[in-house]
Amino acid sequence: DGGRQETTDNSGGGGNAPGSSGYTIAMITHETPGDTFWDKIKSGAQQAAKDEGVTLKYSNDPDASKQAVLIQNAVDSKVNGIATTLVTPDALAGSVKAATDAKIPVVGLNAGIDQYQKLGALMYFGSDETVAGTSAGERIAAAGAKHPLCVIHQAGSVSLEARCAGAKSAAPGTENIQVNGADDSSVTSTLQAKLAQDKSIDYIITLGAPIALDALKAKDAAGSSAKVVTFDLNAEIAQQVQDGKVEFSIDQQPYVQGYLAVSSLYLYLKNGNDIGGGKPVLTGPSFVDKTNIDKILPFTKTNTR
Amino acid sequence: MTHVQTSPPSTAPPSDSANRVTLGLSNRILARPEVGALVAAILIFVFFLVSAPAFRSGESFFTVLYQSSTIGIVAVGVGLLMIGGEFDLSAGVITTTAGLVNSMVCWYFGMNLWVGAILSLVFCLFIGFVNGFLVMKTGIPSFLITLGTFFVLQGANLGVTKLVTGSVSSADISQIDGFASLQKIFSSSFKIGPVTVWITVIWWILFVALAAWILQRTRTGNWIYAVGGNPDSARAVGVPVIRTKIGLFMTVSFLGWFIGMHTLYRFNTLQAGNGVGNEFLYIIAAVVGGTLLTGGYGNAIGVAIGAFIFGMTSLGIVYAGWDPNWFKAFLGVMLLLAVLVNLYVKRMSTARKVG
Amino acid sequence: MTHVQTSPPSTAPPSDSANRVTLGLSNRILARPEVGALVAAILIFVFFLVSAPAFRSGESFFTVLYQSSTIGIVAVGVGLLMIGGEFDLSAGVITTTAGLVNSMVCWYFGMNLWVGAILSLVFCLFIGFVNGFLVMKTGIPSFLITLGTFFVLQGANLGVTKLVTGSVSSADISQIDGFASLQKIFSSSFKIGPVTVWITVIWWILFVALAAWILQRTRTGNWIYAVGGNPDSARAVGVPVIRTKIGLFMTVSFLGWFIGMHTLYRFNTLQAGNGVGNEFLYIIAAVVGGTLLTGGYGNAIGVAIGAFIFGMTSLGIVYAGWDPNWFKAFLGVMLLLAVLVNLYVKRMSTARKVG
Amino acid sequence: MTDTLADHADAGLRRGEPLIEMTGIGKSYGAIRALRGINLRVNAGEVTCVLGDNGAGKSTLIKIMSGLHPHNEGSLKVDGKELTFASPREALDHGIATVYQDLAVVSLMEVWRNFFLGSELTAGRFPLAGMKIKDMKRIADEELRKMGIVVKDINQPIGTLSGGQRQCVAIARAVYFGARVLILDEPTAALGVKQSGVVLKYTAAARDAGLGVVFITHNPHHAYLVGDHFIILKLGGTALDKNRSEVGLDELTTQMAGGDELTELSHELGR
Amino acid sequence: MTDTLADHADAGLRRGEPLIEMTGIGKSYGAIRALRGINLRVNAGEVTCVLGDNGAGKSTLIKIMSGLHPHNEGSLKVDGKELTFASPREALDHGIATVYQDLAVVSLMEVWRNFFLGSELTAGRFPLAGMKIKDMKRIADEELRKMGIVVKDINQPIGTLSGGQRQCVAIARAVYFGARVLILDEPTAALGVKQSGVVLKYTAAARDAGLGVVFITHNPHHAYLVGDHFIILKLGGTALDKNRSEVGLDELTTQMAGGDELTELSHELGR
Ligand SMILES: Nc1ncnc2c1ncn2[C@@H]1O[C@H](COP(=O)(O)OP(=O)(O)OP(=O)(O)O)[C@@H](O)[C@H]1O
Ligand SMILES: Nc1ncnc2c1ncn2[C@@H]1O[C@H](COP(=O)(O)OP(=O)(O)OP(=O)(O)O)[C@@H](O)[C@H]1O
Ligand SMILES: [Mg+2]
Ligand SMILES: [Mg+2]
Repeated sequence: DGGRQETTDNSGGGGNAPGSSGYTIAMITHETPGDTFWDKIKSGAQQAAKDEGVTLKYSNDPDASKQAVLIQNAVDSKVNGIATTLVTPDALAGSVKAATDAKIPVVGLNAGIDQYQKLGALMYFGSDETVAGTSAGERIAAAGAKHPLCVIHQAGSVSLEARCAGAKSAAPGTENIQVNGADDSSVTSTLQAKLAQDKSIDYIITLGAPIALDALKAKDAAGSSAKVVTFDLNAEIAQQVQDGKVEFSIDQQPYVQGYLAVSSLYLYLKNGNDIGGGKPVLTGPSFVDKTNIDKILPFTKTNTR
Repeated sequence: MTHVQTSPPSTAPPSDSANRVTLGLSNRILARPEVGALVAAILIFVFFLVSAPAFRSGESFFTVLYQSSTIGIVAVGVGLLMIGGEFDLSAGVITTTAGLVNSMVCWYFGMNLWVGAILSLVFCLFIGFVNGFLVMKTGIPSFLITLGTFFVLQGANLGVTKLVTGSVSSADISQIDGFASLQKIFSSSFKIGPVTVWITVIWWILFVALAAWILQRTRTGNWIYAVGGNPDSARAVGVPVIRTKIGLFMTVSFLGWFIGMHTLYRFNTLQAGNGVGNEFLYIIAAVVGGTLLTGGYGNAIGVAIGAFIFGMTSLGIVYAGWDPNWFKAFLGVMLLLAVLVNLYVKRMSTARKVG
Repeated sequence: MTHVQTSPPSTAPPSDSANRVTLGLSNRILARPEVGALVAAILIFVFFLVSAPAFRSGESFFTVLYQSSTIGIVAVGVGLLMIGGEFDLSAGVITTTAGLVNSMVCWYFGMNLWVGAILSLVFCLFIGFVNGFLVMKTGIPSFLITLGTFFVLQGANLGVTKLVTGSVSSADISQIDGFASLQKIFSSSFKIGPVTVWITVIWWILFVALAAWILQRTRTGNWIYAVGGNPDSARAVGVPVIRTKIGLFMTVSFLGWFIGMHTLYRFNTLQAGNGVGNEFLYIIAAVVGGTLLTGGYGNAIGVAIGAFIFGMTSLGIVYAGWDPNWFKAFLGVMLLLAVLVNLYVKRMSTARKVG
Repeated sequence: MTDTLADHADAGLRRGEPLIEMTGIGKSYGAIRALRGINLRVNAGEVTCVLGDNGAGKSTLIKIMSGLHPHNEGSLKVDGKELTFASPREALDHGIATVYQDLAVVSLMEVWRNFFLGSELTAGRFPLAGMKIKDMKRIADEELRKMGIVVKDINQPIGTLSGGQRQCVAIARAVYFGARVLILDEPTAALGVKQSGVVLKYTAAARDAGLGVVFITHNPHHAYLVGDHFIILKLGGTALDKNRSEVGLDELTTQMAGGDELTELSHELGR
Repeated sequence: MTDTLADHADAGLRRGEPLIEMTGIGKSYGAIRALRGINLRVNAGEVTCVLGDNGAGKSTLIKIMSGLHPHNEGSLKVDGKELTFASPREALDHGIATVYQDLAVVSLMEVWRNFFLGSELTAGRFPLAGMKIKDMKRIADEELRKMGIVVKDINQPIGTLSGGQRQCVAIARAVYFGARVLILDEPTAALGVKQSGVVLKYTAAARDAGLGVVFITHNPHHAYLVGDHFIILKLGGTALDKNRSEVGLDELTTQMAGGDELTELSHELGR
């Protein structure tokens, strides 16, 4: 039956004792706690820390000013390196400067591709939210989308808005909607209401894997024939992609972002390496659809894709 | 004992006092605490009927009802608790805790889901008991105690889920034994013509009816009003204040468990971070429905109408297709209007003079 | 008038009552409302000193102070308001509104930032006034009125920012005239040795001192306690209840504006969705610091200590490097402990008998 | 009402038997010592009057008897068994009903609900069993009428009644539910002459029905009309403790007033 | 205290001049009509006693005079000018101070803060000006001692005082701040004999200092000791309205009690 499979844990691999390399690295993100996407960034970072014997200090706050204080925290703690998301580059500039002034190397991840160099970060790992949104928009527009619905599950979030803006730039008929991402029932009935209000909606773009599942339910309940596409992956969505219920998922490979951010700092500290050679390292967007899902599906079960 | 005077005291029982007035039927109806909320609900309903064409269908109405029921079921408990003079800020996360406990215990140990559901119920009741017990024993306001529980549960939801499943969402349980029967109870739906009726709506009506009965017609209801209105006086005349209040906390966590079961069996997996923020929706529903924040006054039907107003407004805005950026602003204005109408009706009912 | 008896009534003024007791110094200190919170703060401080090596530096201490000051400044106002018997749920979003108004007006119309700052101040005071006015005139609980304002401001922040800038964050204002001087006032910092001291910490101390003075030593303070403790009685003896309460709402929005200015001039841009949720941090700080949720009791220094406890706990967990998944759980436990210690100290102070 | 008294009185009461015995009772509120070394007996079929200045500790004394506050010192025997009441519920279960000075009513609740609060009439013992609402309303109305009080609407919140009307509800309730001991803390303070008379008659009727009555008042006339035993408290201690036979109205008045009396006062005021 | 009265009394008061005149005053609470057609004059240097059953409307009447509730019908003239008080503050500004039956104290606040609430002594008119706390504590303590009340600690929350002690604080406050009219709603209800005597003396002293006094009581003896004019209310209307010269203590008592009196009662009770 559907319970836990007694698998040997192959995601962890061997790994070193934490701190055996002598380095402490702080990772600071704008995660809203409990999001599967961020959980994968964290997993990647933890795996890298394990592989390289680094002590990892992870902290997060969605509020830019509090994130700035967390960076200050890391500086106070005299860590050896800092990896941070730069979703609100202007707001974080001061704290990043405090870090570089204290001779702590900083790398950017996930967001801030345009500004990371200006802020003084050494390297960058991630995709660009607007670019990701645009490529999603392009792809559905090419498939004939006239009136897509972009679902924002956290009001006022800069990165979510950027994705929708990108989609709209490629598919001009795109309309936004706000839902309460912390309540699946509410997401479902809100989408259901929207689909009933506007029957011309032909695509639903969700910005997180769990929301895509709710969108599928809403679509069924409303009797709509809209197609669902989503950002990010998890095991259930991968399954839906395989089953053809979800057209495709745009994966920016969060696990890689986390892993590389920590590894790059380790290599920089240990060996002076500069990954990307002064250019950002793009981890996405990569499309997961029927063509490649079979390869990817197993990895989603280990929480690494 | 033969000395007992059996004649009434010499002051003859006075007849009806001269300035005693009897209220007409219309006034007696208007004076009921839920009528204000009802009038507000009707106004908002008509408003959306006019301004949102998509709102004018049975399907839409039942979608609204479903949405209201998922808030309304817990709100009934929260309303009772607030009438009893206490808050529960952990009512939102406990729904997620309930689902997670059930889902993870069964997934991890390969148990039947029924066992997990019952374990989860016991656990939730225990949390409610702890809330109530701490509030009563320490004298610390419930706002603080349950804020603590809220944080602890929120953290534990995440931490434990991550430990058990390796990710921050629970595993799909739809293949585990017992799923079908539990889904029947907690999250099935049936069709009446084109309209889908969720079973939560039925449950909601049942819980509201039960709560209304308890409040108006039973001794327990009397005690709830008393412990909320004036706990010292209630204690002085022999009301078991501690028992009543702990019972109320446990009622809230029972209903939280119920909605947790619904969410779990409707969506099969749960995000460990969910549920946060809903505690305020429950409080909003209760207060919009005429419950006094300071306790001692309110009514189960009012709370149900409050939940309905909230559900209707939040979906009505979507049905009307208004700019989503302004969503919250519309919601705020609607809530204020609902409360103002409620107040206006109440004023009318006491100011109007009969005879 | 010559009839006036000038001798005191024949009952001779009694001497000190026989069972009158004088409290010793230690008891008088223990009885002060902020001492419990202080003891809790010290315990938590020592705890983190022991368990988080990174916590043991001047830099860390001042980062904690900075973090506490950004909560603490608004919390002072919220504390006063709560002593005065009301809530303000819009205190969190108004900080963002304040910054957005300043930033967008100046950016859009190319004005000097000083003009924008003053416009923003006027606007915030107006919001505070509207909150207070509606609460007093309609008799609807402030929880509901300010919940409405909260939603409206939250929606308007987003809607207007989208309209004006086309995105959900405001434009960078650091090149507009007046930036340097305003930044000096609201968000400069200076170094003492290796330690960075933010000016908000100084402002915080000033505001707390002012609030403490007002509460303990001025007529206004007396009125604040009275309108919170028993508004009917206060009104009956001639306290201007309406004026006092409206003033308190305006104080909160003034301090919200102040922190909004700090955020704007420290970070140059603002996200329209920020600030949501902070209203509860203010309330938590006030209540942990010994303010009564039902009004009429509390103290400015206690509120400051409450904010400090919150800031210290939330950063201390980070300094200690504990699993962030459990962050909220740790926070919850710490808060409960703080409140329990506070309570224990208070019990000690009243139970101990002298002489 | 007086018939009610007889109906509800415990049939096993024998005149003169001690119902409550306090020995060396003391009570402190934090640093404030409100009572010390109080000895008091409440006998069946007798009225014990407790008199004394404001703040002397009278209310504190009766709060101990009715289970509202536990005592710190001394022993409390009820029906010969030593105990400390954990709650007013326990006292009520011993048939001890009290009218508190600060009344113990819940302002927002209806008059009839207040009347039966804590002792509701239910159709069964099942927690969800309905209350006999019609009966409760009728009884509450009847009992109030017997005291000469007609509230405009038995369904109105008790907070909208006048001070004296609320007092009457509290008294009527205690009389109705008091089976063995009736404790009245300044019951006549807020009452008109007519209502005061009614309360005094009730007190007498309760005594005649065999109940033990504790009656607190500032009015020596009222006290002397019904009292069998008099105790005067002063600053938390006993200043006088005598039977009716040992003390006259004059001595009582002098003791209470410390020499002043109305007649004297009237000279002083020059009327 | 009596010296205080003279100190604080408005020097321009002339005995017999009307301070408050009510004509045809009526008041309804929602559907309940608590007062109708009341005529009443409060003259300088006279005590007007308002008597009546529980619920007759006495408190409602004085709440109109003191600005707590506006009246619905009739006219209210203060110093010859017709007005409706918008708030108790306005009444206080006209020198009208009131002791309310439900006291109007803030339980959580210290005794001295309650004493001066609404009329604080400040070092200046600036809103942040400090209060003269030492003076305020001293005065509050002195004024209470003059009434024979020693609170254990002037800094203790007033909620921890006994009922009578709280009453005394409210009375002392009104006497201290009342410059032209003093309104007392059942001031002696919760008081001991000694304290009642003190309050009656204050009433007389206020009258002698030229203040207009309105005195509500259920005790005809108390009323007759100080009253110059008597009004009996019944079910919201006036049942008797006479000067002292036109009515004797007996008639007053009979009217109030509806025939019952203590002596009669004492026969009935068989003592
Ligand atoms: N909860 C309390 N906390 C502290 N002190 C208290 C408390 N209750 C009463 N006291 C004090 O105990 C003393 C006795 O109070 P009590 O109420 O018993 O007096 P009383 O004799 O009933 O007076 P009265 O005739 O005015 O009602 C008073 O000095 C009072 O201030
Ligand atoms: N706020 C209110 N709402 C409704 N009815 C009220 C209110 N206040 C008083 N009443 C009613 O008005 C009538 C007069 O009340 P009031 O308090 O003036 O009586 P009173 O003469 O002072 O009585 P007592 O001697 O018992 O104090 C009563 O019937 C009372 O129930
Ligand atoms: Mg007493
Ligand atoms: Mg009255």
